[in-house]
Amino acid sequence: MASFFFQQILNLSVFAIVFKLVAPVILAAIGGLFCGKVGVMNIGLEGAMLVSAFFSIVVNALTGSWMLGILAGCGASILLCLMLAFFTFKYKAHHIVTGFAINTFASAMTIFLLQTFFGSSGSYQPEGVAMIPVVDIPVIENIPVLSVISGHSLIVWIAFLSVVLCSLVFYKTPYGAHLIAVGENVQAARSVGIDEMKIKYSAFIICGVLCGISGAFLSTGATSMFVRDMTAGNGFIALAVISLGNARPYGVLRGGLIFGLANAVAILIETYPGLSVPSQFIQAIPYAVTILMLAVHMLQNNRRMITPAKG
Amino acid sequence: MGTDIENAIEMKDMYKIYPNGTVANSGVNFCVKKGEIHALVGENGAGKTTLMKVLFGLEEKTKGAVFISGKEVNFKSPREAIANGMGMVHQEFMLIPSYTVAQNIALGNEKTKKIFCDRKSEKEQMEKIAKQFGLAADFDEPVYRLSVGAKQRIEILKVLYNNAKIIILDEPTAVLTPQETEELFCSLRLMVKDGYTIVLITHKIKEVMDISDSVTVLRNGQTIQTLKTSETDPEEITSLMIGRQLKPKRERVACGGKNVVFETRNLNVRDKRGALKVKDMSFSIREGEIFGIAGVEGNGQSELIDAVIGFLKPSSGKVFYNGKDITGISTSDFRKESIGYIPDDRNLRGSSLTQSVAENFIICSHNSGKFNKGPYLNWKEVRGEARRLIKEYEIKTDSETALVGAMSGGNVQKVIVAREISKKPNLLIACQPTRGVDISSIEYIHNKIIEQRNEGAAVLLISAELTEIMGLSDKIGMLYDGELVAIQDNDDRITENEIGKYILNGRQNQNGREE
Amino acid sequence: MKQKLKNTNMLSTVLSIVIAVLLGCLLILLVSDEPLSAIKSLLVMPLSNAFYMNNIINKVTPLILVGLSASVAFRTGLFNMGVQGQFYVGAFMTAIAANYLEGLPKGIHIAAVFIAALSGGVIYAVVAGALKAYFNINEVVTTLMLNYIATLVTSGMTNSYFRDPDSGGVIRMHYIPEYLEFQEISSLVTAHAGILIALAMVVLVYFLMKHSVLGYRMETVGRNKVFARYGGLNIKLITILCFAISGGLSALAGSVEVLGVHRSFFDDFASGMGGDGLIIALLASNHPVGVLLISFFFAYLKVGGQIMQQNTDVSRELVLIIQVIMIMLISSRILTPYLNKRKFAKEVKKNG
Amino acid sequence: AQKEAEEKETLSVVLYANGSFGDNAYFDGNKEGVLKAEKELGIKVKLIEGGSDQADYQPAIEALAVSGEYDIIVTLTGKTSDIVLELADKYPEQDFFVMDTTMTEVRPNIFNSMYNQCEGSFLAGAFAALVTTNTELAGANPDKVIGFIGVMDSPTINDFYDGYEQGAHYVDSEIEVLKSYVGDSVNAPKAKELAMAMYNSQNADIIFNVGASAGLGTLEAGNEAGKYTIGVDVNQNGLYPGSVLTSMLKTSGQGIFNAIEMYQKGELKMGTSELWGIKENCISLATDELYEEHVPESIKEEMKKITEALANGEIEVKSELY
Ligand SMILES: Nc1ncnc2c1ncn2[C@@H]1O[C@H](COP(=O)(O)OP(=O)(O)OP(=O)(O)O)[C@@H](O)[C@H]1O
Ligand SMILES: Nc1ncnc2c1ncn2[C@@H]1O[C@H](COP(=O)(O)OP(=O)(O)OP(=O)(O)O)[C@@H](O)[C@H]1O
Ligand SMILES: [Mg+2]
Ligand SMILES: [Mg+2]
Repeated sequence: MASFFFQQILNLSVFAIVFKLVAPVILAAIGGLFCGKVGVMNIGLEGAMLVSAFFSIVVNALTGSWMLGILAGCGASILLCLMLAFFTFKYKAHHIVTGFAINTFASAMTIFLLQTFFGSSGSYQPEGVAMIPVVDIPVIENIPVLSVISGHSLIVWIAFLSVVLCSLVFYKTPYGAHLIAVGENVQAARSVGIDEMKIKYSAFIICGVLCGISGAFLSTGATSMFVRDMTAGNGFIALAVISLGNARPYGVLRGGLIFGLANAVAILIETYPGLSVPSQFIQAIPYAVTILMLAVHMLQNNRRMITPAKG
Repeated sequence: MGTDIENAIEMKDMYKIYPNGTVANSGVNFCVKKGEIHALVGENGAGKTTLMKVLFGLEEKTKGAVFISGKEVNFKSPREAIANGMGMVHQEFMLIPSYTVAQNIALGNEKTKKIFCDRKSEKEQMEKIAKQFGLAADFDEPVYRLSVGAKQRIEILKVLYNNAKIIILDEPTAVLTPQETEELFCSLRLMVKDGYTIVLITHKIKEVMDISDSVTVLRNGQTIQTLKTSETDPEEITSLMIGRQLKPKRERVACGGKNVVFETRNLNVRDKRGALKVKDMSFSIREGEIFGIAGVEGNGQSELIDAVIGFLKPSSGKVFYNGKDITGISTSDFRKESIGYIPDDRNLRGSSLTQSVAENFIICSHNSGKFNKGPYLNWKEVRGEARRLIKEYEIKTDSETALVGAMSGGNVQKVIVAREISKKPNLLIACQPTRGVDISSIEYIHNKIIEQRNEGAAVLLISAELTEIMGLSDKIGMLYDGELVAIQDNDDRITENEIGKYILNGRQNQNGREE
Repeated sequence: MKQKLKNTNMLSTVLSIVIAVLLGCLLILLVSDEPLSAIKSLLVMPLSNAFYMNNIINKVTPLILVGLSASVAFRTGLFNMGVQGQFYVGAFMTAIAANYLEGLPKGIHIAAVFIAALSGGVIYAVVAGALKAYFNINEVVTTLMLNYIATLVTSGMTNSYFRDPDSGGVIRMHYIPEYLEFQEISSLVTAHAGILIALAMVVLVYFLMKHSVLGYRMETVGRNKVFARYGGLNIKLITILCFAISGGLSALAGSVEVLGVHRSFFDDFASGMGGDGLIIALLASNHPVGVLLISFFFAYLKVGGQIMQQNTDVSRELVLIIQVIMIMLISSRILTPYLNKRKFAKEVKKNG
Repeated sequence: AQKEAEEKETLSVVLYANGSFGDNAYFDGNKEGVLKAEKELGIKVKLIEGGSDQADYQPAIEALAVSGEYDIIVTLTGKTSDIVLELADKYPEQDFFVMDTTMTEVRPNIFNSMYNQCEGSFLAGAFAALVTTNTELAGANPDKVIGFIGVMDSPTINDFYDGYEQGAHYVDSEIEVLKSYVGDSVNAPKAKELAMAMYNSQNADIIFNVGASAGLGTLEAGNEAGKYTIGVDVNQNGLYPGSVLTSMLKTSGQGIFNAIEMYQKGELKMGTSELWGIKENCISLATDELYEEHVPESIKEEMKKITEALANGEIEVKSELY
């Protein structure tokens, strides 16, 4: 068995799987991180991804352009996020409730539209979807080990880039300074003339963009189809990944990779010939690993005792 | 509108009604001349902070007119106020704990290079300002590590960095030692000389007399009078503020008790981050004795208390109560003893703002058998008792079911005092019991503490307010950097200045006079 | 004053429901060719005969229990998103105990079934509670993850180890012995007896929240943890107890569904239950009686939606849309300020 | 009375799907069948999507029975069989069709049929085995590895797998059969990743898709990897011509249609349970033009033989379900 896994890892297929599974999660998690920084645990990531998955493939099929598809997806996702922000900030609704409602809404709406316009309530596979391109890096794709980094979807790169950009924005720009300030002490931010609402809404717009890209990847990058509820919990996993990452950009990357790796290993275990463990148990591994890692992480944190108490 | 250009601020017939119906300002007139230090005084809830918040654009006025340098303005947000050269240091610190000093000062007004923050040139400017006004600061230190005095300086630096010319300071000295206050006043004087205008809110009449040019007194949301400081005296201001005479201070009677009620031996405590905050502390309190610990905040007071009440585990040493070793006791067990504890943070630790007065009263007693039968909690009894306490302690509230969050700070403090004293404790721990509380409430609380002492309770009093320490204590311990550097009886030989030297410099500089 | 505010809140909740239903009707008018019949199916038919009414009662039973479960946690300031997982664990344990402890005296067997279900749900919830209490791990995340695990593992166990060989292609256990099944309440009210358990729980939770020492403690922890700790409350214990009670109620819901409706454990047999529970609790402001009413309304809509789908051309998804509108209106209390303003104006007028 | 007689003349049928249409496979196949019956037999048809909440099925089906508006209530899969059994006793006047499951007992007012999916999967398995060992097909490698991706680890799906494995080993006992489950019926991206892993790192060159809506991801993976897949339930060959080489057809639409037609003529034997397989023409591989175009002659011939052998009982497929 050990040799089987070793072979798989040498084969590097693990990495290919990890990257592809993790890219949409990381994108959504970075989006959720922006909301988290202004004090909202965005349960609605799932819904935002779902509407984007739907609208991006519809527009993609209509126009034949993956870029327009992504834009449309982002548009829909932004609208949904703004709706959540509006009810949360303007009317002080509890964000967990509204987030839940947003998810229900997204699911019901996509099914409704699917039914109304494409006569099917389960899936939509249009002709001529322009898939989001894969980036082949000329020389590297032929070098044995280095070839891992070639041949991934553009979105995989955007996901990694989003982590770097997020870190830059948070820690190097005035906007980031304001964003974190609003989350940590609104009164203080307000007292120096920071427009709290502008910051909060903008965080949700950024979240919308990232979830938009993430959703578009599911329907026009990873696959070229829309299936009802195809986000299948990725948004919730993104929330866990934010926690795993200690609510920091590079932490999110690390958390995402941990989850992705657990998933990839689960997939490999499952395809291991002759194994007779119920498949459901194996599928539960990534979730158990997530909880375990959270516990380990918190233990470490407690030991380091660095977290300043939040007022 | 015809107003005097010479007036930096002019507010006419201001009204402010909060959404919940509280009338905070009802017809305030307020006028500050350019280049003066103008004191704004009044009891708790008189509407001082509200008036300033309206001025600064943090709250919207209900009615009235505001002029800055003769020009009518109507600030919708602090941003506009800041753009018009206003700056405000708030009653509570407005800092981001995880940010560095520099990040805090620059917040909202960052310099940029391309799209990124230009921290270097920001710092250059900060250093310049700091030097000019004698406000020392370590710009790379995260703010959560700073002492209260340093935080206060950061707040002022922040205002100056934002190019304010008119500066509002809301009770900046409440948490400072006399020496720190004097340093602050030096800086303020330098600023006035440079043409700045300053509004200073304070409860301390002495400071009004020391530094201000004019003083405006508010009472019940209305302007009572504006006076030239040079033409008035403390008595006049006090009587304008409260509109009646103070109750006489309760006499301290000698108590015969000799039993030691509370004692610490060689206590060492580390804070959550592992830093040693209380060092080898030993002291004891007898029945009928008030032991005052004087010290600048952040010198180990909170860790000492936290270790006693079970929020922190002492790393070594012992704590005794009535001869019983209670070292490392859990908070639940601690609260079962006959010990009253008035915490310094009344809004977070001392009360639950979104629960009713009655619910706040029973936090320690709900399971004592007085209000419950097994798992059943008898709310009728609870409410009856609450009504009794409200009457006895003169707490101003609609009813016992009103939320504590809807009460003024002084009254919240009274709720806590009532709860902790009504259990007739053997030991009363009082931390900053009168912070931010107005004169009449201060008197009330001081009287209650003395009453407890007179009845034989031991009292541990922790306060940054030297007058309070000196006014109440039988014995004074001087705390510096986690150490009790001196313990002295509170008699005529001791002066405020001397205590100040101990708690600012520790044992050094104390030629000869060791404990 | 407080009483008055409470009344406006109630009024705004009722108004929100009315508005949501009206908007739903508007939507029906837009999309349907037979709008009147659809609206009638949705709103009137559920009360038109005993069959549908009993249907409503059967549906409302688990909703009440999961709603109570979520509200107990919310009241303590905790988000138990794990209602779904605890529900499945409870249902699974019920079926296991029902099938594999046969032979015990009937009375003891019945007790054993409930004990198994409750302890399963309680232990499962306490995992999240303990992680929260001791490591301060966000309970929203852990309970969400635990839901996946519960769904998958109960499904895998049933399929691989406990499956009824006669189940055809379905993942389910043996049907439970007949004497364990809930009986119909009476010949007229043919709903199963689970509703009585649910109502008893409403009373019990009401007592817990409003008249008990633990309830006071839980609320205090929920309002201000620092204050609670200062007051000597054991926050870790209360957090864990709260999860235990909440998990127990969810598990009971699962148990009742198995004993009253499905008579066996099917894998992933009620995937929307957790979400419904959370939303019901929040819409009811965590008040047990509110939970009862909102659950009833949800069940009513579900049955109405089903009838509408059967009789007309409007799909059930419409009910979801009505629910979303309702959630948004109620949780944001959009109407409250208007109502307050009107009340204020009236009072001003009255007082001159 | 006349009016009543008139109404009785048009047969009215309701199809209650305990899930949702749009899977391009199983539920859609049944839907097509009843819609075809509506058109060609002039009957009245109502379609109902029951959704995923199992607590809804019983009351919903009972409500249909209570309404008395339908001559036949058609339900699908084993999740409804016990419910129908009970309702059949309670409403003896109501006729039920329970499709695609085996019932151990029936009632006089129930007609039950099961598609022999195991037999069909045997065909798929044999086909896959022939493909992976084939030398003419560009995408086939010499490794004897084939794949199977199911919705989830459940008896029905494993019945597919059993047949598939038997078929593959009938052709060549050395063939290795990889097996994975998506875990739910909607996660198409995951199904695709599973398939990709089988193709790229385990050298499978053909995969049998039994993945409901998510299975569409498997088919796409085959196309993208330049490898092969076998569709399921309905003819999926056209989705990716040349990559989806064939589909295992449960002619469920036809089955329903036939049953309704026979019922209308009064020829259907109620109170029976039937297993429909290759012999009954209800199970087959999709051998359309695309099949003709893309599948090598040698394989086609071999498949013909195997099909025949199955039809006349020379080969027996063992299923645990029936
Ligand atoms: N508040 C902050 N201000 C400025 N820079 C920061 C801040 N927090 C983090 N950084 C920097 O951002 C980068 C990425 O941070 P990140 O927290 O992901 O690092 P990490 O080592 O993975 O965290 P940890 O292991 O503590 O969870 C690091 O270089 C870190 O020093
Ligand atoms: N946000 C608010 N909402 C409702 N009422 C408020 C609010 N802020 C203050 N108040 C009330 O307005 C009145 C005036 O408060 P304000 O803070 O202006 O008093 P103050 O003079 O600054 O008192 P202190 O000396 O205690 O700071 C008080 O009764 C207070 O309870
Ligand atoms: Mg004030
Ligand atoms: Mg091969």
